[in-house]
Amino acid sequence: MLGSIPGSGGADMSDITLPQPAPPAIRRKRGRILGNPGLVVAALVLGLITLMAVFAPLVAPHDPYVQILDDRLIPPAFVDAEMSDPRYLLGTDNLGRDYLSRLIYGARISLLIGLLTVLVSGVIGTTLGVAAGYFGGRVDTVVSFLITTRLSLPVVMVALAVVAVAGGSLQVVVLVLGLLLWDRFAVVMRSATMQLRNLEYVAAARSVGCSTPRILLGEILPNLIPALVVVASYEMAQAILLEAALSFLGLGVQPPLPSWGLMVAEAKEVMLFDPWVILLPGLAICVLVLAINMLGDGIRDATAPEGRT
Amino acid sequence: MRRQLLGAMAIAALAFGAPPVMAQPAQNTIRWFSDTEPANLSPYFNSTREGVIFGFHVWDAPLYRNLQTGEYEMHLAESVRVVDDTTIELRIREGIVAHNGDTVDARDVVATVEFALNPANQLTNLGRTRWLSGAELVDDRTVRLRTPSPFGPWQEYLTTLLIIPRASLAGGRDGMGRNPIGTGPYRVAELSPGQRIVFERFDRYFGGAKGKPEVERLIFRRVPEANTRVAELLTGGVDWIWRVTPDQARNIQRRRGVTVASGGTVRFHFLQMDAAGRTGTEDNPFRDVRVRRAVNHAIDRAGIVRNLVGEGADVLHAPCHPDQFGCVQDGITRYDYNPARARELLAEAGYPNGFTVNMGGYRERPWGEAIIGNLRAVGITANLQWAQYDAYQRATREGQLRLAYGSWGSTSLFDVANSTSYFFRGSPDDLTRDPEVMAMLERGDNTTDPAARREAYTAAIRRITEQAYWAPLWTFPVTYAHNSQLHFTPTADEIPRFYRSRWNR
Amino acid sequence: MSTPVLDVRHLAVHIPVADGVLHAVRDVSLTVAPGQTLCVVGESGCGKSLTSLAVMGLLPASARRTAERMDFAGEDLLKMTPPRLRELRGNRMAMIFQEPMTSLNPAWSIGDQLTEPFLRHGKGGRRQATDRAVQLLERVGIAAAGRRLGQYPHELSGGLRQRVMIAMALMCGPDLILADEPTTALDVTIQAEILHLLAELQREMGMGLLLVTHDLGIVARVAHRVAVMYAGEVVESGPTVAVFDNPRHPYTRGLIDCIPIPARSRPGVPLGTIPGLVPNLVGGMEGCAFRERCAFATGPCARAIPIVHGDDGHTWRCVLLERAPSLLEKST
Amino acid sequence: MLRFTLRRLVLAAVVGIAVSVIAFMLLRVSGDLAIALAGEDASPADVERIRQEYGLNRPIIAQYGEWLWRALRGDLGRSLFYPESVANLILTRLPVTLSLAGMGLVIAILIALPLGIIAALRRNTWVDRTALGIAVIGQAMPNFWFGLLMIFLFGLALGWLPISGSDSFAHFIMPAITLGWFSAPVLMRLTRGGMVEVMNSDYIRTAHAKGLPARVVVLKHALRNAIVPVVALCSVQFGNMLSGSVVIETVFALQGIGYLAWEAISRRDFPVVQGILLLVALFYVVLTLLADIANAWLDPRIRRG
Repeated sequence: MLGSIPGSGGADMSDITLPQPAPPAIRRKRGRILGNPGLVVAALVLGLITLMAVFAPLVAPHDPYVQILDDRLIPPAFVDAEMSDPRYLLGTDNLGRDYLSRLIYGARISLLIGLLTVLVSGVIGTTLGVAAGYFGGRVDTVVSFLITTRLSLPVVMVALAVVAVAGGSLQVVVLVLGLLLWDRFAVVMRSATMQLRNLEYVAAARSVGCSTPRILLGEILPNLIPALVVVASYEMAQAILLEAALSFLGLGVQPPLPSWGLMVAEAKEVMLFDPWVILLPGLAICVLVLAINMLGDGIRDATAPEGRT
Repeated sequence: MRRQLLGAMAIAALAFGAPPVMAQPAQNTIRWFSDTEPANLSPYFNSTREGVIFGFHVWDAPLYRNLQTGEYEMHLAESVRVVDDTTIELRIREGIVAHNGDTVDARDVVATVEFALNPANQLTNLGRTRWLSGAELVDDRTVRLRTPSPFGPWQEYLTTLLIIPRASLAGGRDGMGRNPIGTGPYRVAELSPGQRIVFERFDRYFGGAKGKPEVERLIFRRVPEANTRVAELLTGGVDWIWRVTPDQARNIQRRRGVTVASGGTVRFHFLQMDAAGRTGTEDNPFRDVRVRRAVNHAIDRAGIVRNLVGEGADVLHAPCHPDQFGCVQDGITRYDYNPARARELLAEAGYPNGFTVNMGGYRERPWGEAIIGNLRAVGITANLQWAQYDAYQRATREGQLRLAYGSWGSTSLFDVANSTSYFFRGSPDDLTRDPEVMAMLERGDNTTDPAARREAYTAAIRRITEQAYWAPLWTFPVTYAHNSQLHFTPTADEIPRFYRSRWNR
Repeated sequence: MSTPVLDVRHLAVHIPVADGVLHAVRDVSLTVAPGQTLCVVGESGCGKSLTSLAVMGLLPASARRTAERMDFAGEDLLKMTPPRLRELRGNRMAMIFQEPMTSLNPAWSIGDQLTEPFLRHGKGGRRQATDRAVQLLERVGIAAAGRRLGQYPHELSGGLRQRVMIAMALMCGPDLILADEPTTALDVTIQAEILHLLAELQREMGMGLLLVTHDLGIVARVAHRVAVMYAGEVVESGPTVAVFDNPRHPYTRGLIDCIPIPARSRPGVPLGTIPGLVPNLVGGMEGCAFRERCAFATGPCARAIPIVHGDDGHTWRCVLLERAPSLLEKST
Repeated sequence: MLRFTLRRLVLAAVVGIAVSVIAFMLLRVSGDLAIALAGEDASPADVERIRQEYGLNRPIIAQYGEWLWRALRGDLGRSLFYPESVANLILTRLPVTLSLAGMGLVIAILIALPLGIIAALRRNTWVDRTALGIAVIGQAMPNFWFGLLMIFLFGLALGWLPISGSDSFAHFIMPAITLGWFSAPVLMRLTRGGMVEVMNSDYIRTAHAKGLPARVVVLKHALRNAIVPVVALCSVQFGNMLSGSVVIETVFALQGIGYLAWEAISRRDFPVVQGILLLVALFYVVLTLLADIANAWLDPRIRRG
């Protein structure tokens, strides 16, 4: 905005100066974050789920593993008041385990899978992407070949093959998903790095004699964080959905570990006549994935509106 | 009656809104769905349960087991004569015609056996002919079957030796797969894999022990998703389904026009413990009989059967199916559900606070989880290692699994030789390898005198249960659900006989 | 005098922005007579482009437009229904924009974009539309016009594209053309050609032309009347000759001093400059906005300034009684 | 253009080889094909005999070599379970998956395009947010869960739609919605972003200045430019739908490539798995090539460049 007008010669200026409000840039950015309701709601929901997951032992009314076969498939109050049991707020699953506790502990697994997968795929994807973007040339062709090969391997089919091989366990699922969901990281990081590399201040840093690692870590990486976070949120959502699909096909995390995906798969058996059993974990996944996606959208809009991925 | 919000809506809608399920299709047809479909229809190139059913409907075997009496009746064969310990002579019935019109006689029996024994044909289902070493033609209507050694259950195996017409055999694996030809009550009219398989009644069928079928057409379709099958039944999209879960059965029962029935099978579930120490001998708890007995006491078999396995299942006490010849039930050691006793035994054996072990499994996962829950209650933490059947089987056979939650259908053979002997005579599947038991079972398998066989098997089974080498769990029922107007009687060998069914007029 | 093609009285445009409301156009009154060229001139940011957009009704969604009167050939633009306004646009009144490089749709051919208004306003069939387009392209000086129809915007230079824009504006033979700095984006050599072309076409077709520009040289050569805008207001307007010979508003006088007029300015003598910047128009504004940069500013300038009417429609908005002396004469 | 396509084909070939090696190793390292062939209740002796007869005990490299040698000559080998060649098997199943993916894409477009345009025109209003919400929900739902619910609702409770199988057009409606809605958000966001950008451009103002009705301005002028990246993405999405149909085909009992792949993987029918993975890789390369061509054709600047 315009600065105030300097006093010019001639008549006295005391009563003629014009109002000059100029808000600092920071306040404007926070406005954009708070102004975006989606982001706020998403952050709240995600925070709530994370808290629930972390403090599961305190929050959960029962031990999620204890099964009382005679208390099978007791409906929650809001479905069928008569048959419901006050001890089980959200009823019990087909092995008589408290459904609310399993949902709470399930949050842990789903979040864990989401985060760990994103960690693995993030590291792989970013290193490849930045390397390709920064060095270009042969490195770039090799990485592009890797990306194309990865993209031509259908995610679900490969996940099925590997998990069918190694048997479903948390580590295997995370490793498989991690190795399958790095492509978007690589693509986004590569193009972002390329843009940054041509900017003057990177060239300046190189001319001053900074070592390549210092440039990568000091100059390039910090500027990639916004795009990285946005991609991370999408891939986390993707990982959670994929784990659910693997569990549905019987290859996800192993029982009795309560993961939401597994709970949907287990609820499939009784779906026709006790639909609430399949609704609850499905909705939980929906809410979590929605929150993560909206968080990603919000961060992208707040930090780099033009950097749409 | 339970009135869930959404469930209620569904049932209400079905009762009034949805199309009437019970209209019996105009033409005399039975539509039946199952979750798997044999890739190759030929009985020698698939080993799925559905393949066995097709086998009974499209082909015939020399003998036929009468389900009510358990006697072996003449079917393709007119008469059977035991020439000596290793030779059986069959006289084939007159006037047998194949679906393509060729006449079928002893020459086809020899051709079938020789085709099966020839490695070049790459059979995948060897169970039907494994017990034979050759076949000789005496004349057009007589054939002599050779066995490598005296074989006790030869009559039982003769009911599975399906005879393929010579012309069809010439087509080899793919020929037989694409254009299956047999002699049975139904011929394959349409075969579009993945879409549907249509069987039509074969009017020139000789009948024999199976009798003449009444229903004109059978339409089979694979629908992998259980709920989809039940949904199709309730909306009139199908006439007969099976493997309905107990929960679904309880709910379907209340629907008008649908009959739910449960039938037995020769399948049973069990926990195998590595008593032989194949997964290592030190710190292997299962080498101690007290630990094995503790496991038997820990599992609430009656509770799991009542709540999960469902109607038609019984608690199992011996390592064989009670209907099988030689599966003695008296004088064996039984273990009641007694977690306190289990903890005592574990403490005695030196595991006061239990131990951790990996448990392999490949089917009926909820029941596996229930077992894990029971074991956890007495301190044994079992981590379930779920896998495809072949990965599970390889792990047990290579001695990697210390605790295995297995299932065995003994290929629907009603003889202990194909269950107890299979698991306790030192084969790669034997996690016990008790020499005493192995000797007794061998004696039982290799005599043709039923009394001697029964005596040997009784001794073996008593020792196995006393040493608690296994934790026998329950028999495996199968629950059918079909249109009430369809007259269908469940069988005890997990093989529905559609050629015995008919629509009530 | 026949009814003016365009008659605007006290037009104002407010645009809400992050820090308040921007009063981009505060009080603009101007008229365009048929067959006449009115030039609106002023520094960038004085609201001249917004004025032309306001007339066409093409203001950004967030902008608010108020005016005492805004008539097009007697018809009130303010109360006009959107369908009626759309019938006028491109038909009776057309607009030529500043940026030729981006004003043509890259995805459609020149021919298609030219014939579109002709067909839309039902001036005739596809045959006549194409003929008209070729005829106008030749008229605006584009060689081998027939072949050009099949070409795409990215295949033409800036100058050629502006000529296409002019042809497009003339497709329906409008009564009024609003040209928003049509030559600013072009290099100098082509600027003169385009303007002479506009002037010729305007005389030839007897249209009204409202030419927005910041180049006084152009105004002198082409305009019949001129309106000088500063900080959202018309500070002086009237016949070109009167305003140039007898500027009554110090800002107009300052602008004229900046032009090297062959006869008057002597080599080596620095041209006049106006110190300071255009004021911030966010929030209210009292009195003469130019007072902080005006060498002759006095107390009354801070209060509302009446419009003074001289002869032959020459008006200005300043308290100075007589003709404002030229700073050049004063300083030497 | 030719050199560009040639380079892509070479890349495709190399990718195909890489994919087949990965798949081959994956499956052989996994369970035991001989046991899978022998099936449940088969004795170890039977399994060994099958291993012999099918030559499964030969070193992996030899088996891969044999497969590759025949594949290069166009013979993808025979399924170990089905009495058919892999090529024939895939060809009979392809139409189901193609129509499923095709209808899925149509539905994705029917959801994404209108929502994207409306969201762009009414930017940052409640309309924009709800449109984004509707699309994003599609991506948040586990597709099998949504499929089962649809069977429950439309198939069972209301009985409007057939529940399983792939005989008629109606059979594809629910599966296509499940598949399509999942890809809608990506398409919608791209359309919205594109439209927002285009609506602010000068040539749209020119279009308005020509007095064109809003419909023409939005659909002819604006969408025509914003659609270019969307078309490219559509072809990639079509590829995803092909490989993503495994779960959908299982739930709706559609006999397509997806279910064939799942079945082949679970019983180690490696020639079929190889065949399918090659097919998907081929599709991916072809579809990305199509995307580039579509891009060029749709955007005159590239076409005439």
